[in-house]
Amino acid sequence: MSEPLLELRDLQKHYPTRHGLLRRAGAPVKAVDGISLSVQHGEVLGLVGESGCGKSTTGKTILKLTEPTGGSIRFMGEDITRWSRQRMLPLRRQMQIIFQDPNGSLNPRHSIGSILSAPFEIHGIARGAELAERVAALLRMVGLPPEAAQRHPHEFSGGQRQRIGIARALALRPRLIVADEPVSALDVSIQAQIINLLQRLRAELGLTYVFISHNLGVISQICDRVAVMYRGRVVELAPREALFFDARHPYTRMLLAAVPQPVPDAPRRTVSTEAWTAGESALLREVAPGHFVADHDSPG
Amino acid sequence: MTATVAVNFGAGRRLARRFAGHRLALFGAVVVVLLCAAALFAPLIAPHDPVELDTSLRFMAPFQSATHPLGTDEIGRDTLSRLLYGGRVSLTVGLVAMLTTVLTGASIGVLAGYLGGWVDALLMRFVDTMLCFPQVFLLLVIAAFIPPTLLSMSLIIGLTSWMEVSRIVRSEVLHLREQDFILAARALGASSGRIMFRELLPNAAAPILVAATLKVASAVLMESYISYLGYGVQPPLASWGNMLTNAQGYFDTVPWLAVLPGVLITLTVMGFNFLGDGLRDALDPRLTLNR
Amino acid sequence: MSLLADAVARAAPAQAAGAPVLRVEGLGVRIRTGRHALRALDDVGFSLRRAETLGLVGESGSGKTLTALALMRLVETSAIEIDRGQVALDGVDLLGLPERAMEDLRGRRISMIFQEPMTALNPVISIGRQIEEPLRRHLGTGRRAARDAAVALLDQVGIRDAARIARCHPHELSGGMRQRVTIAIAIACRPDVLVADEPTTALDVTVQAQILGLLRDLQAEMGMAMLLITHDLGVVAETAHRVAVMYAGRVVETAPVGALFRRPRHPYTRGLLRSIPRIARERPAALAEIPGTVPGLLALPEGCAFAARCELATAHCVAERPALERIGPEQAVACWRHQHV
Amino acid sequence: QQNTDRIILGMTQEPVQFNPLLYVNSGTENVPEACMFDALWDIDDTGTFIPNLAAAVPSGENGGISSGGLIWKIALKPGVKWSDGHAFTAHDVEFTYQTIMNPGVAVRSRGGFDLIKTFKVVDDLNIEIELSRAFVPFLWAWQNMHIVPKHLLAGEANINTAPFNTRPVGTGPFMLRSRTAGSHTIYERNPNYHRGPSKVRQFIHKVVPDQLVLYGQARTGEVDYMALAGVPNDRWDEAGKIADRDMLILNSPNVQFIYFNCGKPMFADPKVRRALYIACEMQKSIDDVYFGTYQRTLSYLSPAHWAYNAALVDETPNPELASRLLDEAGWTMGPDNVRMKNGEKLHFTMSTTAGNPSRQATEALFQQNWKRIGVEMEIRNMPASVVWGEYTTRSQFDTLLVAWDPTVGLDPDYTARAHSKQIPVQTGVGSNYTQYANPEVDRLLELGVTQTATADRKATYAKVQEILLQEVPFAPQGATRQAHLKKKPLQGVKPNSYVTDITWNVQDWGWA
Amino acid sequence: MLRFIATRLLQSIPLVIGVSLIGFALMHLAPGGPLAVYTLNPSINAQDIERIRIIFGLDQPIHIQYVKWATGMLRGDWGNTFFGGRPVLDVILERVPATMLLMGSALAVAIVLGLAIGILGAVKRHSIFDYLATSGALFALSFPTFWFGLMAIYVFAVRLRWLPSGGMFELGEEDNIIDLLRHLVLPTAVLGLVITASWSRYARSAFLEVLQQDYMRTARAKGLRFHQRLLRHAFPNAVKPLIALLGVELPFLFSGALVAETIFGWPGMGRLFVDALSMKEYPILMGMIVFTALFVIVGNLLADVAIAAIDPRVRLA
Ligand SMILES: Nc1ncnc2c1ncn2[C@@H]1O[C@H](COP(=O)(O)OP(=O)(O)OP(=O)(O)O)[C@@H](O)[C@H]1O
Ligand SMILES: Nc1ncnc2c1ncn2[C@@H]1O[C@H](COP(=O)(O)OP(=O)(O)OP(=O)(O)O)[C@@H](O)[C@H]1O
Ligand SMILES: [Mg+2]
Ligand SMILES: [Mg+2]
Ligand code: NI
Repeated sequence: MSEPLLELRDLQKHYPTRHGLLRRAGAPVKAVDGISLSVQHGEVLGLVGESGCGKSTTGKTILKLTEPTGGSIRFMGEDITRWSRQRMLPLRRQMQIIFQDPNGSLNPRHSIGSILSAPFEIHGIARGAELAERVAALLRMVGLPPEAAQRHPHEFSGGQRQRIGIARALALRPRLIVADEPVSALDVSIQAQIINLLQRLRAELGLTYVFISHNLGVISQICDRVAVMYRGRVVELAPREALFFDARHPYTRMLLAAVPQPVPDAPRRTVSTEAWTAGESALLREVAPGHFVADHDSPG
Repeated sequence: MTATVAVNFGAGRRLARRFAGHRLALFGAVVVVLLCAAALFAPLIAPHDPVELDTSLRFMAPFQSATHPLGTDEIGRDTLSRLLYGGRVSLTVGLVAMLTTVLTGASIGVLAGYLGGWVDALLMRFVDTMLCFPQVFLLLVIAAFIPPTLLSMSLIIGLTSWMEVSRIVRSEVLHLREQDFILAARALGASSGRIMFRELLPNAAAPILVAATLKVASAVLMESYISYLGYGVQPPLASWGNMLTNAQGYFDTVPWLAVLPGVLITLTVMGFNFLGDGLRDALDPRLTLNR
Repeated sequence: MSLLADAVARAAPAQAAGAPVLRVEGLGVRIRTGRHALRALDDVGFSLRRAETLGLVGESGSGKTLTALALMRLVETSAIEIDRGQVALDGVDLLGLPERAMEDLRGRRISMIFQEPMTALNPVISIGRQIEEPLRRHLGTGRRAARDAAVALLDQVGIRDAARIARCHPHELSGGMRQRVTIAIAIACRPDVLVADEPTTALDVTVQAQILGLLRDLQAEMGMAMLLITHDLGVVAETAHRVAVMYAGRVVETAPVGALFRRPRHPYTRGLLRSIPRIARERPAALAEIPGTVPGLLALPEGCAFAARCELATAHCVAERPALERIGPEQAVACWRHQHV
Repeated sequence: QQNTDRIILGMTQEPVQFNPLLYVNSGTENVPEACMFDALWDIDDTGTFIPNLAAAVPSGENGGISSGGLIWKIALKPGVKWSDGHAFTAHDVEFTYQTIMNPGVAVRSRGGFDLIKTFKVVDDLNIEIELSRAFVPFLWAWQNMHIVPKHLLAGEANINTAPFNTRPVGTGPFMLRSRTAGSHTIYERNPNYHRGPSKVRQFIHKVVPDQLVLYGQARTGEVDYMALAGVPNDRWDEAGKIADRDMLILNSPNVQFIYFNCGKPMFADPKVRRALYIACEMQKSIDDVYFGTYQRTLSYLSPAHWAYNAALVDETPNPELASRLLDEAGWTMGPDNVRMKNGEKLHFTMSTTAGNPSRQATEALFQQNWKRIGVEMEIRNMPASVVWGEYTTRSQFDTLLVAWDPTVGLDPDYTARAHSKQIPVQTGVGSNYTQYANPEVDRLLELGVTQTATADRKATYAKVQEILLQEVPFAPQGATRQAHLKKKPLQGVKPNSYVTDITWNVQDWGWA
Repeated sequence: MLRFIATRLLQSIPLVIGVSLIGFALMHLAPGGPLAVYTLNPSINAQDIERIRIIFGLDQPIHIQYVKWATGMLRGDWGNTFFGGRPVLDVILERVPATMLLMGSALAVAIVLGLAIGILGAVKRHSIFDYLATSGALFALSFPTFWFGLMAIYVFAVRLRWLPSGGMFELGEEDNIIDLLRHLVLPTAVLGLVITASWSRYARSAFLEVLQQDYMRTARAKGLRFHQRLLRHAFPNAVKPLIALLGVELPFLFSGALVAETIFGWPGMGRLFVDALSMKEYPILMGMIVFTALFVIVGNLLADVAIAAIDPRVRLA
């Protein structure tokens, strides 16, 4: 196997907390607490898990949009953990992120046109008429009319904004895209279009995705391997099929059991309140080839 | 900035359209342009030489005589001509000082706010240093070293009054820089310069534009003050500010001497204010206009 | 308990067949952008009975959020205008109500969960206080009691360590946590009508199930009616009693949830159902999509807005816009060719 | 209801300190001086010296001054007490003299005192002074110098910073009660005043920094007496007509001049200076800029002065003659209507304190007058601390517009300003900033200070004035005047053109 | 937080040194000097001036003069004034109460009024009120303070005789609070007018910005009353730039306002400073600069702390 595109080793991100008028420091929030993963070229790694378990933080940390507090990140064979912002700049062309919050990640003062032309400008890829053409192409790609270029973010619906965020991340055709809930605000038909698009691009250009989603149907459609996170740690990591049909960790099983079915009168989901205790170490045990599970002490 | 194309991308035309749709902004633009034109073409319009005096005709009231439509001042100079010529000084000072203030203040504010750390500490301590000296002191001392020309005086005024702008801009940037769209720009590989000037500044535009308006007024008045202290325009050259100052003694007996230049300053400031408002509305797509 | 509530909730529509709590009729919204005005909502109508959930689904940008905001009377700015229609809450026309009276209703009798929880929360106010606010405003709850209630609400929406989170500020929360905070705010006063705009998009499925359960409990207890806007057809199938489908600013189909899933009558609805990704050992090379793109609101065609993408479209579809036609009890569709679907 | 217990005097400035030896500002620090201190003798409104701390004003007749004018014998008034009860003696006078000559004390001027060869205290009440040369204005020097108490100051290591400067004790009619910086100073009657207690219990010096506002307060009655800077020039008519108020017009010894820097080649030729002078519309400048409130004068003295040469004729304005003179001097009209000589334009600057609208107007008028005869003048005003600094004292200016007093009290002696040995850039002494040098004038000035007979002196100074008007190192414009406004019932105020302050006889002020 | 304050205070040591050094150098290098006052004195000649120059120590090289001044400062000796030889600290401190009173009340009035007008203007954007407030503010900013001051005195003191025309109190009424308040009215109003005008502009723009944010809509959806939304939701977000502004304006509490003080005969710091500047009273000027520096440091520190306290996203570095 060749060297992975991305390799995380014991990645940690702890947020300091401050409370009260004097802003005294409290115990840090361990948003990401020792994650080790690797992503191969052209692979789609799904990242699922409980809300607030640190998926977005992991995503942002991979791209060094927040500085990790521990561990290391290797990207394209280089350890970028300590790289300065300045040094990261050229590398940005190779790694992009689709933000979970489409609203906050679009500058409200800029038109969609200027938001979408930014990547081209920054990396000196296109200018003038070509730039306009490229922007129009991006818009078309995500199912928005070219006139959208002249409007501002607040004039769009949630899903439309999300598509603008996707278009922006795709603009540079980066090696790696961290897609944080890229399709959550889209209706299923457009969601299907976008997912097909992502898959097509992957096939054509060899893109690699870290795909964060709560929609397990989508995960199952697009991912090769899936990592399940729980409280800042990966509890299970497995190839798609193994994960969906041979889940080992109780949390994973619980998740799978809770997927809503688009069938009326289907039995109501029941959320198990069974508890288990996570093991102390972040170590994963390989239970089958490529199938890792964290230590746990569970009733099941 | 390197890529104005992007600014113009749709936004340019749209900005212009939004702006043109803003009646008040249009009004502001017209006022400013008219005043500037009047000052520029003063030699063609002015009925008299602005320094020509005839003490026997002093204190002529406005609208009394065809030769002196706006009357005469305390030594019989034609008020209209002085207002026209004075506009050259006052508008230059107002505009140049305002631009200097805003550019310096906004740049320093955004640099300090975004880069943070020691850059912030250094710049803000510099701001503090500047604030430690009352503006009059700075003005006088600097003016004493630099020969007072119109331009240098405007620059001096501008360079001694940007501190509040920088602090305000910094305070805005401090929370803006934590927002996702800044992260997004960083993720795209945007340089700090681009982030500061393309992403952050437009979001801090509102207070900057307010400051710009206020600075026009204060610069015009400040000019008269340094002239009063002997470092600015020398008599008998007119500026709106020094016309006001000279009229101080006659505020109750010959009020129009102060009112006329005061009204022109007000008009200028209003013009700039509405221009600024229009620009802000145009820059801020969320503020939709009322018709 | 949960099971009992469940049974009650599912039976609710039949029981309270009387006057709907909320009736929306012929709602229209116009948006001015620059020189143009576009019709963002046209003749939107539906009704909600006590303890009933109406699922509102539809294409992205079709006007679901706008509908929600319009009936809360939260859209009106100088650019956006509700120019026709009626929104009646228990027979009271909300659109004609003075603002002060409306303020008394919002958050108390009708409240809303916003689609984008990130920007919907005030960045400088602690989570706890933001939840306390409606309680203190409408129920006159005391400071301490409100604080406890806020923590309890956070707990209810599945937030671990609720007491600590209550002291946090929005930027310290993950997307899903913020979404749950907005839910807590919306249900704080146990409103009669809850307008939930994609309330669970950012939640993992277990929390989602928990939240939907909570909402159902509320319905059962209080008879709360819910307008549930969502893209997750699984959630719709599970939660909604009836469904309205929107396309390009109009309601194109309404039906009881079972009927809709069993036999969609509008080609767009059918397309939607086909596009759902499913968990299966074998996955399709590509998901089914509806070909073509949505027309811009500025350039809406004369006829049916969906015609250009519809495999069944005829010249008639292109020429004339179909009105919502009643095709059964509780069921209506706006399609000339609905028999062929 | 008028409070007759006190008098409120309004001024636009306030004293910065109370020690008469460290006096800085004329006009304001005269008030504490007059209220709290006494000189050996004063000069009254008729120009006669009247004894104060001295028993009599020394003169040739009473034997106080020796025949050669070198020995001065001064007897002091007996029984005078400092306001703290100490007796006033000749040692205080001696101490005052010694302090003036003390190099460590920032005494403004030693004018006259530096001529003292020996100072002898004969006994507690008698002093004998020997001068190194005869100096008639010596009387003026003492009139201007207030005596300070030895018993309080002798022990001070540094008189410049002594607490006395803020808590003064004098022999004067009032004692300091309180001072509120920037607002007012209250003086309380000295019950033991040696010339009899003053008529009011309190004398209050109030500071109203803005002249117009002060004028307003004089009108509303918030001040009883409006002194410095007086009624604004354009309001004299109005002020004169206010019921219940008297407007007093004070001739000050100040004369406003154009100073020509004779050291600059352009102004070396007296013809040029004269031409420039007579081209000016001097009377008009007074009438229209100063609203006629100044008095036209042709010399460095005000026309009211006893030594003023009434025979001088006013030649201004005469542009034709001015042009002719310039032609004669070789300044011929150049192409752009500016005169040239040897390829140089007749172009120079005029400076004065910035921010004085009347002076600016005067400058503008002269500028226009000169423009008509082909002279280009550029106004370059500066702050006081600059224009009166080295710019003036090192004779760096082209021309100045200044209003200055005569040099020694009201004596017509003008040595310091017009004698060629008094050019500071050349000799390091004097205040002849125009660098004017004329042997004849030198001779006359040296003669004038030795002449004891008034008629002789008058003739000498008349000649000086005549020469100066021909050669114009400084072109006189007008003698400045101030209008004060007082409440009618306020009595005892006596304008005195021989002193710079109105409060010289403050002990006599009182309510009718 | 406490560390932040400590760091800042540590940073301000070099600041004060730098400021005093710059101030000293600028003052002495600028043309003109304290001895110019004597030039106008008729009886003073060149030797006298030279003599006094030595007494004032102005004959020494600047760096020696600075070192002397600075070592004095370290010992707590602020020096003595040239003219009058009084301790600088006394001269300054006796003016402080008047300045604080006037500036404090003017700032307080202006902030409250300015905020109110600004908020109303933002809320009722493009209404008659908004236009009137805008024009009024711009008018107030376009005329110099002295003009308003003289007008106010002319109307209220000279013509109507409602209020005293200047000073801090009626002579003999030094302890009468009512009298003091009466004297405070006009200067506060005139000075407050200008500050109100600029505050109202800044406040309007800040609130316009905030009122359109999504969370304001959330607040509305909760059914909060208008004033509750304004005070609890908009205010803390909008007030940040205004706090920054306040931090910058705090030094005025010390340095006073020259023109208003002159017109109203208010015995404040502004007059002291300008008098000292025109007489080149270096010791007073230096003293005031050091004091101003302290106010600047405290003002901006407080502003930064306040902003961070209001907005949790702002990190104190
Ligand atoms: N201020 C505005 N100016 C112009 N167009 C607007 C504005 N606000 C909304 N729109 C348009 O109105 C339409 C309806 O938007 P709405 O937010 O209601 O969509 P939605 O159905 O909620 O979509 P989504 O599922 O993506 O959230 C969209 O096409 C959007 O572009
Ligand atoms: N700036 C911050 N300061 C403090 N804590 C934070 C901050 N950002 C995130 N957290 C905390 O870190 C944890 C992980 O957050 P993150 O956004 O990564 O979750 P997530 O897995 O993306 O969840 P979701 O699915 O809800 O979006 C949360 O508990 C959150 O409270
Ligand atoms: Mg997330
Ligand atoms: Mg929506
Ligand atoms: Ni640019």
